[in-house]
Amino acid sequence: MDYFIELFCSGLSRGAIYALIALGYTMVYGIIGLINFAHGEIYMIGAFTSFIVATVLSILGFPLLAIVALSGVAAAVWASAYGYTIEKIAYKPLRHAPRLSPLISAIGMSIFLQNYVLLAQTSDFLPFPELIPDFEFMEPIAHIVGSSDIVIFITTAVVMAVLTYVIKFTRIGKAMRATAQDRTMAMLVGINVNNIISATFIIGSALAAIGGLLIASHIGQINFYIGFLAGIKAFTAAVLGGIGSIPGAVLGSFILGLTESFATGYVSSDYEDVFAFSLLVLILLFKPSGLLGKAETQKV
Amino acid sequence: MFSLKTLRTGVLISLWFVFLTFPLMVIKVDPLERIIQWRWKNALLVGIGTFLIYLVVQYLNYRKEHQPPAKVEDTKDQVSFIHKFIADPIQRKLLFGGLLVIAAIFPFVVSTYQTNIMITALMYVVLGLGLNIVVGMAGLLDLGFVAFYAVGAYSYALLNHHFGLGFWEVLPIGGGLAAIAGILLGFPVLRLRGDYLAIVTLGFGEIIRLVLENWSEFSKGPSGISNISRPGFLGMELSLEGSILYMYYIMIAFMIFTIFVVNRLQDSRLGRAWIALREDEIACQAMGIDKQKTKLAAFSLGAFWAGLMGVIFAAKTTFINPASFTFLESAIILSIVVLGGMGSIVGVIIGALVLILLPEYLRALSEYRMLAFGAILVAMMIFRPQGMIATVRRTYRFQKK
Amino acid sequence: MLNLENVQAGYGNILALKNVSLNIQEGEIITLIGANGAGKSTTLMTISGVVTCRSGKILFQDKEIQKKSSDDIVKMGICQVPEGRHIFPQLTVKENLDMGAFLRNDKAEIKKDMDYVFSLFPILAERRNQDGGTLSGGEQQMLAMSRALMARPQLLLLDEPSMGLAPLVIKQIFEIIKQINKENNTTIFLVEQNANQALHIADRGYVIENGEITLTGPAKDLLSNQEVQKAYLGI
Amino acid sequence: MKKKLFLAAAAMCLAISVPVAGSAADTIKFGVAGAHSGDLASYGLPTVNAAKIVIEKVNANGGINGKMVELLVEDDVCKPEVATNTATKLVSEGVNVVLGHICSGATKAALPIYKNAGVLVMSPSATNPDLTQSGEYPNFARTIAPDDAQAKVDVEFALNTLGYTKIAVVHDKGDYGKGFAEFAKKFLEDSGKAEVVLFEGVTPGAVDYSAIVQKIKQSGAEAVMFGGYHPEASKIIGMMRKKRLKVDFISDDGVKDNTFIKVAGKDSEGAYASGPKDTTKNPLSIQAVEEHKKMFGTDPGAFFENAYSATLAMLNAIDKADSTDLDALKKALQTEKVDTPIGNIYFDEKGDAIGVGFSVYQVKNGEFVEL
Repeated sequence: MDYFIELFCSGLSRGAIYALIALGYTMVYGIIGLINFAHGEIYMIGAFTSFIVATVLSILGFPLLAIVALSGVAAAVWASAYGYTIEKIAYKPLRHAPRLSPLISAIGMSIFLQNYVLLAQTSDFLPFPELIPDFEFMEPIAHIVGSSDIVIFITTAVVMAVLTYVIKFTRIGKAMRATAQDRTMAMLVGINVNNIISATFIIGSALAAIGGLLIASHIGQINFYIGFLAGIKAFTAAVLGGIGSIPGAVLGSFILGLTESFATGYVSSDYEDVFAFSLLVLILLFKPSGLLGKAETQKV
Repeated sequence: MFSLKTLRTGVLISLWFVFLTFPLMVIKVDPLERIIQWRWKNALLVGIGTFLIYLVVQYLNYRKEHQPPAKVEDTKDQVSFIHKFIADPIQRKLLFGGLLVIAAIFPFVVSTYQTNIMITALMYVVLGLGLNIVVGMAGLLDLGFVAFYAVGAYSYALLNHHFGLGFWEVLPIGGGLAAIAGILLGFPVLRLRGDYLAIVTLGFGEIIRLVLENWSEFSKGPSGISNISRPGFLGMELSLEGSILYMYYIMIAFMIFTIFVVNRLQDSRLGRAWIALREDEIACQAMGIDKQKTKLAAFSLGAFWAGLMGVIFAAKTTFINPASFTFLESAIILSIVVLGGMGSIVGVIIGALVLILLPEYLRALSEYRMLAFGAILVAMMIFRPQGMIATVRRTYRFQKK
Repeated sequence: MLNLENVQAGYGNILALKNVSLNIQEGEIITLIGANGAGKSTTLMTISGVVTCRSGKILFQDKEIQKKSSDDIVKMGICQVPEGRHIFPQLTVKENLDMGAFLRNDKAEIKKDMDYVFSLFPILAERRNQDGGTLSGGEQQMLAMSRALMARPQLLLLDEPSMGLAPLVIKQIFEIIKQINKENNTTIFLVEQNANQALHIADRGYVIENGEITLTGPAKDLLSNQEVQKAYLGI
Repeated sequence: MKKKLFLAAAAMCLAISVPVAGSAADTIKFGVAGAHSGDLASYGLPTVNAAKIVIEKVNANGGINGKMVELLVEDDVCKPEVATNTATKLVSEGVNVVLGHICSGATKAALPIYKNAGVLVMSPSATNPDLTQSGEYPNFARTIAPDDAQAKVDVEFALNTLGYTKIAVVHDKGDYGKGFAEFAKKFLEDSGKAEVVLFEGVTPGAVDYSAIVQKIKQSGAEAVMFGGYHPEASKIIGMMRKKRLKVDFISDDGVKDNTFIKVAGKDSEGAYASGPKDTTKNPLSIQAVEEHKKMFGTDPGAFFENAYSATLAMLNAIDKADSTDLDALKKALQTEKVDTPIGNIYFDEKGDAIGVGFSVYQVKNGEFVEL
């Protein structure tokens, strides 16, 4: 039973990690219908920025709390700036292009950003400063759940609650939903669609950056390539839950995380990804738009 | 040409990029030695570089806008130069004849290295044409095409390793197995549309690779299979140069065969069914097209070509391991199809030659080549989203008597 | 109030509006009639700034608007109910109406306007918490018009409000168009294939063919024009 | 028209091929191949640096037998299919000897091409046993010991010195890591002294390893033997410490890298890793590291010393044989001992370096200490 709980907890923490990245995917997909392959790279850039800022601050002798706050803000600011710029350069000119063109552009952008960070910084793995210290009160259960797991989990929960509130009740959230559902009509009621799309990229990127900071601190290292696998997994999770749906992305992430964890624990970690992808295929077989996705209604 | 306002925007944009790249380009830290390196020169370079790129883009836009206003009336007849050129039967024969001669003597004029990379490029031409059936014609976005390539490659490697079967014997087997894999994948995913299909095919590609990686008893795992025989010529063993030459001609023949088949397919009942399916599934079903069979046919035919190329790939490198069949490979093949121009045969050929030869010739840039590759993909899509050679829709003209 | 001067616009290589000039005075109901694909909807989309105007001028209250973005145009008081309604399917009726008032900040006034449209279309009040996508065609049309009214437009562009609706509903809709025009002094630019109905409520009309205005005049004259009768009224 | 087109094409082809044919053989062409871009670049780039340092020094001293050494650097991204192109390119350019490739897979794919051209290849890092033991690649040598030798050292250490009876073997599913792990498992089982309680691969680059750590704990292993590279090793060991799992960690040469200690920090304390015998006190090694710091301003990366030594060994062989002929070079490699940062080495007939052995290290106070 202990073993089950341990695996369950690692599944949850893995799921929470995926969720932070998957939210950005799902928001961008929801609004412009694009699989933003560069999203994993935004996450990586967020992690790298927080690494640089945190290290500089710690060398300059700032206290831990200030380091965490400042590096988090810096990561979010710069990742958002990258997200905003990427949208303007690589996707905006392609809004009326054939459907696959933005996808290729996104793949190109992803390759470009990886190599940009490789050249601007280093190909080596770098130790990420430990921004989440071990909490004293966690010690009795530290063998099951670590402090960083808890922090990641709480962050994901808070982020999801705030995001749901924003999307449901605020002006910008309503504008986002309207733009996602009918872009032309959104323009006709006076929504500046370009600004809304930019805002979506900015919010999604900021979330990815926060994710980058937490995850890098959790596993203690970064390099320029960490975005790739994390991106693909988060994307899988987003599709699993029904891409375009925010609760769906979170649900999909937890299901994916738990599946991987239990597959590792009870079968073999050799095939953890095989399990993850098979689960995806299986779920889509029965629910072709994902768990919480809205079925595409077809007009005949 | 450049107004003051353009210049001011240019300065602002370059300042934005200086800000954007600031942490990554300027600061470099060593967390253990606790050293901070400030590379201010990079900020300057980014600023100037962005400004120059901005001016170039503005200049290009300016030229585009100030061209004599496009003859709007007859733009429908505006077809790319290549298509116009091919349309004339004599010119077409001349062109194809010329290309064939160039292809035939190519290996004698250039070094073995050039021939070798040309073989790779030709393989990607065929792969691109195969994927074009699935993506371009039938409109099914497949992000795991490389799985079928892997099936072909491992068929040859394993059959050769265990049973000593030769290249020509395995070629049809490899293609067949890949086609079967295509059908197996096709069945469950027929109901899915668009991006859901894309992610499932991506997953399928990863599953195949992971199984090959982990099931060591079957596939020798990550260490791969080495010493795969090169194709023999009438039972003779060839030297390395000879065999590269031989491979080259096999690939030329293959490419011609593929072009021929794909071309015929396009005009066949099946080809039209695919195109119709791509445009409107429901209308298609209403017209009595069997959606299932048509989609499966697209998957299996595309996979068949990937399987054949897989066999050739294994024979060419003589060593394969699962690392050659990653998602990036699928992405590159897809890029070939889209970059060249979806559904266009000429486009796919040019796309493959550009995308495969480009990184090879960019070797001079060494570590910057993947950076350049990514940038070129983005730039190509921005400036020519329909691909280098857009498909020409068949047009029928109403003749007034 | 609104002047189009030699407007050209189109999609890609196709020029849908070759040369369109027309003008609308304040308080009028103007109708634009024409066959399928003549360029009616493109005219409206160009006014709204969704389709770019390639040459010519569009003047609204003597200000050039052809270069402005669509949200700025809405801000100036031009609102459109596009063809096919374009309800936000996953927003509730109330949220759809809120979207109509997207650019406004005066909460009390918005509330008043909402009550006003509910009085125009009582059925919407009943369904206020239902998703827009679940409404019937007629209800969607009502919702679309109400949504446009929520912006308090000076000029309301209506694109085929009668399309696909039952005759009784059509009648009701046209009544309300007249009512809106009278009660709020809202200028209305009505695009219709149902030329008969449209010309009956309009003050003046334009006929568009192949992207060019071919005929114009008071609605009554057009109704009695033989060409119009033959081509659009089925007489 | 046709003729013109053809002539133009022919001229173009010639233009491409001319520089290749045109370069005369008055320099020694020293090829360096490996991953210089992509996710494995950190294993390939130090080799390029090593070659640059040595060759600059040699050329400054007047070259070898009056000939200057020319460096040809080519990227293979560690992919077999690219490696064949890389190899063909180097051969076309008339390369005399090649330092590389980095990954065993790419090396295997490239070797037949070099073999055909009679080019000597020496890898600083390709450890797959087949490369030398199969006898299929007579033109291959390496300055690193093969996986099986390494696994043997680790297993013996775990059994005899540490006396463990329950060991979990974990790998990174990669060519190198899984190869090592399979040998380790085989030796452990053959010894009859210990039980392999777990044999599994982890996914490199995964965001979290807590599930596998829980599984290790569940298996009751006293030690984890890990085959793979340092990024995964530091993640696993970090996660083990986070989950308060106190079992020993034994690993391979891919982990015996200072980056491991840097990245894993205090978690790495007490971990064991096998690596080439300690040469850090070797003056040549100290000198090599100093040279790297001077030229590039940073500490050298993975396989730097092996690459440095391989460069020295090959250049020495060319010098002694006064030729770049494969047979002469092989003979020189087998007979002429050479002083390198990894010791005074020569090569056996199969191409493995003699004098390169493994010892086990432990991290003590942030440094690898030979045991």
